[in-house]
Amino acid sequence: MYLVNYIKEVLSALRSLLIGMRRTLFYFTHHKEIITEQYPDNRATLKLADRFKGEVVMPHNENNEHRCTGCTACELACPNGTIKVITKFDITPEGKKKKAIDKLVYHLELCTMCNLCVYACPSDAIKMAQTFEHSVFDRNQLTKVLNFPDSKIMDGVE
Amino acid sequence: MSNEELKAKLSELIPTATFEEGGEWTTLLIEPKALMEVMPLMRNDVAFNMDYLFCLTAVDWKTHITMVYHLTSTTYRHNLVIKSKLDKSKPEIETVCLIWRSAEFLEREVYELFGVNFINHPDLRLLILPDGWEGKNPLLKDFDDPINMIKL
Amino acid sequence: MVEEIGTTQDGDLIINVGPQHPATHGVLHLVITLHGETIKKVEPHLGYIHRSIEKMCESLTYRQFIYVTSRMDYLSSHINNHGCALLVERAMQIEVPARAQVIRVLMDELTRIASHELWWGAMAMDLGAFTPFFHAFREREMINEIMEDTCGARLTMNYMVPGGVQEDIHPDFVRKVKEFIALFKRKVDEYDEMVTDNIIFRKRMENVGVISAADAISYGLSGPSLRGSGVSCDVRKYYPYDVYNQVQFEEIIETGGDSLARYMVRIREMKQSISIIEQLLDGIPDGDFCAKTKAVIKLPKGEFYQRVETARGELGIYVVSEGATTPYRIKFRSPGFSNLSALDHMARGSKIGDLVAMMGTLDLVIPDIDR
Amino acid sequence: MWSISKIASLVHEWLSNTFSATWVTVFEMVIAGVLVISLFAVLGLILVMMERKVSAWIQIRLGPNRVGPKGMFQSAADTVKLLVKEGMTPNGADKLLFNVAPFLAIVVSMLLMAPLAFAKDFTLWDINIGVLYVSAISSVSVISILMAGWASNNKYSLMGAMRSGAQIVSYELSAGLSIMAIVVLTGSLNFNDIILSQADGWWIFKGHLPIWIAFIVFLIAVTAETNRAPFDLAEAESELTAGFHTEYSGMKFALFFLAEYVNVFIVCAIGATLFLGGWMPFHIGHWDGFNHIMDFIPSSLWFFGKTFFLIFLIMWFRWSFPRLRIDQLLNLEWKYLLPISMVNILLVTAMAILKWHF
Repeated sequence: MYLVNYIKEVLSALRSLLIGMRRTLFYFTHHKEIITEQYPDNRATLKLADRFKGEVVMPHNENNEHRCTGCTACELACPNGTIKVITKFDITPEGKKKKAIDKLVYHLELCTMCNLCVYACPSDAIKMAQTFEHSVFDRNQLTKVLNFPDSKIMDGVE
Repeated sequence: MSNEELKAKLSELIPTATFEEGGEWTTLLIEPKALMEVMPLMRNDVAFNMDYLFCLTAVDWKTHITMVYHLTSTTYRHNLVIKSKLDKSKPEIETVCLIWRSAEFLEREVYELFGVNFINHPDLRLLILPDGWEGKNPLLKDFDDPINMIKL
Repeated sequence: MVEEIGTTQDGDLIINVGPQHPATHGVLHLVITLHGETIKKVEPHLGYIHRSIEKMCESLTYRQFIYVTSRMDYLSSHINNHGCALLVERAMQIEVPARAQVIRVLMDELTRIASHELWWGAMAMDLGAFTPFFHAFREREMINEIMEDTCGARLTMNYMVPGGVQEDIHPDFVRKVKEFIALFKRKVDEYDEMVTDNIIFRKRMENVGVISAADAISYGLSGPSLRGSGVSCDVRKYYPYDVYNQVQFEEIIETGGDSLARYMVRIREMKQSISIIEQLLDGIPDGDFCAKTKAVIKLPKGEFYQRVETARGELGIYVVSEGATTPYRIKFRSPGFSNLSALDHMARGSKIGDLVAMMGTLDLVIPDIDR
Repeated sequence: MWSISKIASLVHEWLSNTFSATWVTVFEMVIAGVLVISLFAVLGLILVMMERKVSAWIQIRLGPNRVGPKGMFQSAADTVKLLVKEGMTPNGADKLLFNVAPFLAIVVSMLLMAPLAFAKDFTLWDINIGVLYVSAISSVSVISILMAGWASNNKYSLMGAMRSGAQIVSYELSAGLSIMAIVVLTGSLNFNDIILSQADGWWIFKGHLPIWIAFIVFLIAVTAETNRAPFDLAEAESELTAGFHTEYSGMKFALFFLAEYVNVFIVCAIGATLFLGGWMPFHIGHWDGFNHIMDFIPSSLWFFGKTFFLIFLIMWFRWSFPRLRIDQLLNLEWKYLLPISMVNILLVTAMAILKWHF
């Protein structure tokens, strides 16, 4: 009886190994199952998810206008001090002083892409861009000014 | 047992028991000296059977340090919070790691982050902080991190 | 304790496993005392990735501190975020819209599958089988893409906010999840063929790292590790949150207490998660995905404790509030920390190869242990 | 038709006509040495490439595909990288043993190449005790591993070396016994005699079940002897980081690596010779017409084809199975393989005496 059990044990062990080998042979012979993405080569066809959080950008329209009012909601929402809003006072045509942004400084090196600034923005002035290749040779290049030079606030955004 | 039943049973067993109101679970306040009377009772009494210590921590209240023990029972599923106020200048309390083994690591963590000394702990050494750490215990309120990037 | 490394007087070897070691998957540092091949003692040394999240959270507002928790147990970041959001909602008595609740549970379960998927591959790799790792990543990649579509991130989502979720689900979400489920159901049998039924694997797992139910409770194990010892402890069953009380699922319990039992719990849990997703997927209610909340959240004075079932076990969030915008003290009861404390008890007397199996089935994630 | 043996005899003829007998011997030895070394290098490159491609396809990956056409020169690029890397000797290491160990490993695998029959009438050293020689020399390789492990002054290395010692010494037994099965059937220890005895069919077809059992035991045992997964306990990267070669770097590491692959080639060549007829083409009994067609395929192709098939089998094992634990490894040998092959050799002997085989 011991011998029978012994042989049974050996055979069932061999069987389990062969089942595993059959599965790996299947993948060895079926190259269609390969899922490798050849990243730098497929840059042209690479499509990132449209909500992918790559970096914070401020969209401008063709007249070089943005929607940022300088309310600093993003700066307050940010957990890492990534965003610094530097405000100035514009003189409106009616002669009134109006708060506007001078610079919206964004430290990409501190950013954790948590989306809280975009979530907090009341005027949809900033959004997440789908870029992800952020490596540069100088760390200073990671500190960005989000509003373009000489840009203005869009009409009708309060 | 519901919170009320727990409370009734507790005040029956421990006449000196005081309770803290407002929390979602029964919160029992005890003296550090009474810890070793209450804790084995909680663990071994058939009615309580608090066999699962799921959270052990401390809170620095500047004037004193409060130890907080969260207990539950895997048979009755009732929860109990036990608190004990320690002296800020010399925080000391008996260990509970002979009752619940999970306390061994949790107490080591509290020891290094708050400086609470656990009497009779079998292996009270630094767990997270690097060997030879000198200076304040990091989770105390007067600990100031010289390079805190996120403090605005 | 580098000075102690060497040989003891009995001729036992003391060796470092980690912080740089192929089996620790991170910066876990174990100092083990070996008598030949037999383990006499395992001593964890932690803190290599300690960021003091608890201290950091004391200076972050109740909206901000959620993102940090993604970095604790990075494999179940949704569930960590969910726990924080639940705590704030309960303290503030915010009513969460039904749609948000369903979305959150869907995300939780997808995260759980993705986490178990990674665990399965990494554990098989620890035991010397490399192939399962890549096969597991194929399925995990699909989940990651689903997450990327909806949350915009693959690992540290920060998708749940107090009151609901940040954005509505992506229009493709339901279709992609259905595709994933169809593929997963086909592939999960291959897992059994390659690993579970393999005789070598069975022999490596059976009666290895046995921990009795009483010891497991005493050591504060939770999640699949505790359920592998035959103790029912699923937070989703006992303290249901969001829509968990409206779905039918089985709490997986195995009574072996050994590595194989813990392994089987996780494998079967993946199938349960699939069933939860299937129940919810077709009936995602319409409506808001986030409740209206105040811009500045101030928790009332008091203490709050919220637990959620992460892929590794019970995550507890203990907040002491003084009525300010930031917590006065916050404590994360992480499942990995308690699970690790039982490792010494389990490992004594077993072979060094078994240590790998035990670490694998406890599913240690080092940032979760260190916080 | 050109065959390797023809080229060899042409070279020999030319040398004998040009130089005196002593110089002919010297030149021939030098040529043989250079050929073995270059075969080594080429084998190393091909096998590493093959392993990477096999593993990649099993693991639903593409594998190396950057250097050269379809990544063919990847292993050559790796070799260049390893050559220019610094070879460090750790503090506290036994410098002599540490530096000698990789060379010993490579010398052992070179020696093993001598009695192999690569093609018809083409053997470096046709000795009448070829099988015995191979079993004797192959056990020397454990010494290089023990040396490396001990001299590294590293506990992981030491444990890896000790494991490897226990493992190779044990598995030598069942490998030897399964080789004995063939020796019993042919009555010769000479590789060429063994191959010639398979002219009417390979032993795996002629020998019924006992030879199949011997073949399977042989495969398992040599996988263990060459420290390949699932028996790679000597390096077991999840337990011992890299086992006995933890401290090695640069070319000294590369030599261990090369020796591993060449050893795999050699044991597969021996397996192919013993069980699959070596360079002998696929012959079926007395079907002379069929056998004649088969003879048109060069004998060296047959040899390398069979050897690479066995190498693929061993690679296939590696990428399919988890690793055993040390006590299970020894259990497998002493409780399963050894008794089975002992009973098996009795069966084979009975078969040989009663002439039951074809």
